[in-house]
Amino acid sequence: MPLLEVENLTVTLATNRGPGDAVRNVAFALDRGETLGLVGESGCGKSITALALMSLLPERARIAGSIRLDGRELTTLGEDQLCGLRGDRMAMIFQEPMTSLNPVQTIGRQVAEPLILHKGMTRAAARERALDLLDRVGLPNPAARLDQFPHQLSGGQRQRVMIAMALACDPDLLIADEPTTALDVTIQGQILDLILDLVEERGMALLLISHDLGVIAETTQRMMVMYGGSVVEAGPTAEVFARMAHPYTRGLFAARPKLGPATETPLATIAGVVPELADLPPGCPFANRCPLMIPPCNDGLPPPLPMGPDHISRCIRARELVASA
Amino acid sequence: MTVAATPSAAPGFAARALRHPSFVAGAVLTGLIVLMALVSYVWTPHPPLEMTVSQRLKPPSEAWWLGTDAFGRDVASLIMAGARNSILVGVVAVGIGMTAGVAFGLYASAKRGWTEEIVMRLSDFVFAFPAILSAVMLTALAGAGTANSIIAIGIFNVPVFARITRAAANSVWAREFVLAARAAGKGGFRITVEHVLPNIVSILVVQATIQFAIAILAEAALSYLGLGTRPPDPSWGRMLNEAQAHIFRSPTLAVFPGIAIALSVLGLNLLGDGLRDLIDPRLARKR
Amino acid sequence: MNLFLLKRFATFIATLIGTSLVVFLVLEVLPGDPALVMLGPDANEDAVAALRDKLGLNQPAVTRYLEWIGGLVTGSFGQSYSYGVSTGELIVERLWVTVPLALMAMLMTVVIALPLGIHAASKHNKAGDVVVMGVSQLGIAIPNFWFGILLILFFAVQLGWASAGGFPGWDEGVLDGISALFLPAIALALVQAAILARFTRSAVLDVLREDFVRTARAKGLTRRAALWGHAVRNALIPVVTIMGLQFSNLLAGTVVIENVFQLPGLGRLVFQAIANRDVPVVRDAVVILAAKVVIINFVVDLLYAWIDPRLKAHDV
Amino acid sequence: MSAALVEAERLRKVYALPRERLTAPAPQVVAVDGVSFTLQAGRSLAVVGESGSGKSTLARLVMALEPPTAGRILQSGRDLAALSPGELRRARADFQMVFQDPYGSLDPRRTVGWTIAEPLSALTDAGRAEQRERVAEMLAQVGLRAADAEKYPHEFSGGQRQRIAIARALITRPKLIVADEPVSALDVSVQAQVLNLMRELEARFGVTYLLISHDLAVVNYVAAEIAVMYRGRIVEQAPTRALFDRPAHPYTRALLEAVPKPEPGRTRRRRARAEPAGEIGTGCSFAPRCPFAIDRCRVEAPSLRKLETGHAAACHRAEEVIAG
Repeated sequence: MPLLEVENLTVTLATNRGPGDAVRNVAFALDRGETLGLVGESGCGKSITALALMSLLPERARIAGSIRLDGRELTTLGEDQLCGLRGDRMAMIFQEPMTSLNPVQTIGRQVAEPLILHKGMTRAAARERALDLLDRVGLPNPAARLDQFPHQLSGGQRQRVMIAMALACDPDLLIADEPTTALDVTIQGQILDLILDLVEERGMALLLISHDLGVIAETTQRMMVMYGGSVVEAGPTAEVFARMAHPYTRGLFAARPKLGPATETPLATIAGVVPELADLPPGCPFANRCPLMIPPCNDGLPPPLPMGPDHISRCIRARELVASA
Repeated sequence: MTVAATPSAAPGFAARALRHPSFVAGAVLTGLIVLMALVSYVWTPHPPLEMTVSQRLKPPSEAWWLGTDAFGRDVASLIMAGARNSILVGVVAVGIGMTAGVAFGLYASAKRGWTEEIVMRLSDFVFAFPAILSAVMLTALAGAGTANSIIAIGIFNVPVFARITRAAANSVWAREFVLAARAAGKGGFRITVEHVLPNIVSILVVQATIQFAIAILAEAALSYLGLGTRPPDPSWGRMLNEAQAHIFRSPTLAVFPGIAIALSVLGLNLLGDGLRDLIDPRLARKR
Repeated sequence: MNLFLLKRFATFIATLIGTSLVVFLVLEVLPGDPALVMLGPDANEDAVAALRDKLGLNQPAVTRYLEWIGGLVTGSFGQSYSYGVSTGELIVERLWVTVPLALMAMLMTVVIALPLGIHAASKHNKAGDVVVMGVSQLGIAIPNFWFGILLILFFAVQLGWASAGGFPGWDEGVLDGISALFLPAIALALVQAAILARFTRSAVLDVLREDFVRTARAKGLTRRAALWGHAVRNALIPVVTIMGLQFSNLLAGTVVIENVFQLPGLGRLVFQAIANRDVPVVRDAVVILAAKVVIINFVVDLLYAWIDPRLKAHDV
Repeated sequence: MSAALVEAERLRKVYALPRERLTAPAPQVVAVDGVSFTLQAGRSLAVVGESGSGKSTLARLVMALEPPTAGRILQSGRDLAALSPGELRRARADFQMVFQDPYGSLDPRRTVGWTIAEPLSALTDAGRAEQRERVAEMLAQVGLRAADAEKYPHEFSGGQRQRIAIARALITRPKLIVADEPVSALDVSVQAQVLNLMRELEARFGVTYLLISHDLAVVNYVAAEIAVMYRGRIVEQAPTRALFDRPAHPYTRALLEAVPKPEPGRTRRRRARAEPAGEIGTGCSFAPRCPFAIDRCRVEAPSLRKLETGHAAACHRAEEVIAG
């Protein structure tokens, strides 16, 4: 039995233009020691998926489908039991280390908090352990940092603190939502390395969310591409990059300028703009921007087509696409 | 190809306004008070200043809707006429405070540095001084009367508007479109008029309704102390003062003017809150 | 002592000096000759001139200002024209009414408003929130002096439980004193509590939307624990500022409320002294009232630095 | 030979921070520290660096939005600081700016037409009709419709707003456009549209860019020449190809290596590094993080020196770095 099993997850949000499905029929499984990447542009539903897994959705959101952690159904679990799981069995790292830390509490206290809460440690013992954790995440001079406040740290250092906090109770599942987007590129590498080392060391499962195909390519074993609330393509990372089987994945890949020798040809673009949640078409969410669109695309959300071992695409023309390339 | 992210401003505003409960309640209440003041110029149940000596301290009846005061004047008529006084004081005092305060605030925000420091320390100073106390001193100095209480309340309003204007203007000055205007070659004055002011007007309107309510309360307090509107001009605050002397004989006298004050203030506050919601600041900085 | 507080302390001293100057100048141009007021309109000119000389009124304004300030600092106050006693004595006696009144009102305000505001925020848009918001909206609209009159009407006139005003003095027993100040304190506290409750609610709501509250929830804290453990202290930073302003408002409000309840407090003293053209009393009392206000603002800054570590960082 | 479009000579910009101690002078931040460069017309220059490297300050200095603490900027041979306010205002028609945040850089209370016409109305005495005509023309150039002039910014998506901002910068037909992170707030698919547009306009109007970015790939696509900034200084400057092929500064190398590349089967070389905590003394500010650092680097700050034609680096061991 996999550690995390998500089936038919649908999240409906109230937007100012009526209800919209931010997440639509998402299904995946994730095991201990595995790294899964979730890639997509802003508004595609990747962060909402993460919050749904943590049961931290905004109050008005409605959720359907099933999320099982170690066989335990989370969507029907009471708030008290969820609180027992959050921070203990599953933990999360957020994008903005600046605003995600409490400005008026010391670093030590914030890192020790989950230990006191879930492990029943005394303040002194938790502080001891927090020191170890800060040392492990490579924070320079950790003993002095315990009594400092977030504003006294740099962005990269704050993100290390966030990681220490998330790892305090040795969770089974770590969700990292754009953990390096707010950081400089040279710091980004260090933080990703740190996360990967820790995942390996502790045998956690990692769900890494990013808008950057490069980050996903270099850090994950499997990946999912999200667009308009649906997973449009999923599979082993190497396999997906080798045979991109969805026009959106291809568009995303082609639109990004490359580091190699500059070309005179313009970048490939995806026409149009991302539709708003409330305006998503009934069929394939990408249909109105897709160069391969044919009338049946609008008939309903395309089913996942198997493209290779463990590789699926929700495009009815996926086979043609792969064959033509 | 254009995606309409939100419905365009003008028609959407009216529709949303009509559905906003506190805006509607506030607008209706305020409207009624203003209407009452306007009607009092042409009609009141009795002439407001007419004293019917035989009818002193009567309880509410068909002839005297809200009863009569110690001089035998009709309370209902006095309350109607008193609305004029409250509105006058509110409008002029807030007008003075807003004009001067907004000018100071915009100037401080555009100049920054020492100018800003001086303007703000001065406003801190006026602010630190208890408002009612300065009003009491000013009216004592220049004598009781409507004009002087307006000036006293108006002066208290200056730092309020100066502060809020400066804070709002500073946040506009920090936006990139101001930098863009500077890059386009515009100077401080044009940027203030063309970019800063339009972007803070809504905040100022909301604050003005709230200050209006505070001005009505302040005028009532001054008149209650005998420092505001002088007799015989009807004033809600002074009616309460006079009522207190006869509280054992005619308790209802102390009730109605207070209700009039409370309803006007309530109406304006609801209106202000409603406006604030409707002009949702989150829309402006939506990302 | 850090730089932030040092700066604040400088502002504090400057405000005090400024206030004393303004008070002095305002009273300088106040019409009416104090000597004439004291001796009555029928006094002969020689007597008036002699009194003016005795009161030091013939000296230049700068000298009189400096003498006045010097006296305040060294504790030698002037003589009241109308009461014939030292203004210091008079003011201290009156402070024993005003300060307990303001403190009681502030205590009530905080005790009522903070829990209500936090409760409303935690029940955002639910019944509890709507009730608190509705009641507080009404509370803000009611003038405090009218509320005082209504309290008298109800408790003194209808029920006969309390007197319609007046103050027995602390010599009659602390309980009697407190009970005489109880209704006035409620009248003062109502509006301020309504304002503070609303402000607290929106401050807490703002903080609840912050990322670090989500972090706390992701750690496994319950909604309640995240509210009390992480949101409230952050929300207190703006709330404390407002509380400082409110205490100033309360002190100022005593001028009106002491008149409603016929309390022999500082506010009423100032009010009567203005009417009597009793210049030494007015200026000393006003400066002391204003000093209290600026002292409170200074205390708020101290609290601020204590709550917000970002201000503590810079030591001198 | 005509003067270069922009010549920056030993630019320095120092900001004073709030005082922390009464007894000590106010602390300072040196945002830009002795930067010199030349920008020739037709050869767009990119300035690359991480947050806090001083690249945005440099953009504002070039735009004369802030005066430099020391040094000077010549535009087409004119010293901007020496111009009178009126002359500077007229000169601004030649250099315009595009900002990072397409939500923040457009006034929400002004129509798109008004916003695009702003430089015209501020700098020229073009009449209403002429302004309207030019606005319509600009809208067409950036791929929007003339009717869009009547709309407000909130009716557009992020990419469209950035097109509007570009139209505003282009309307005075400037020779230079300073673009400060023009695509970093946009999604990848929209980034490509804006970058293509920028390249098209370069060819069509002969405009030259000074592009500020943290993203090497973006820079690679637009600029002919790249300057790498680190802690307020230019540490390397070279034609784009040379910089990517033969990076001569260890920091440039670190940047290039750190960019995650979307290639199948690539996995990270994992090096668990701790956050550098070293203090910078008199030496090279990159020394504490530098794998090439030798004792000399810690005491003597290297100056920018020429390595080959058009290629300069501020590193004592540049030759060894190029060699690999």
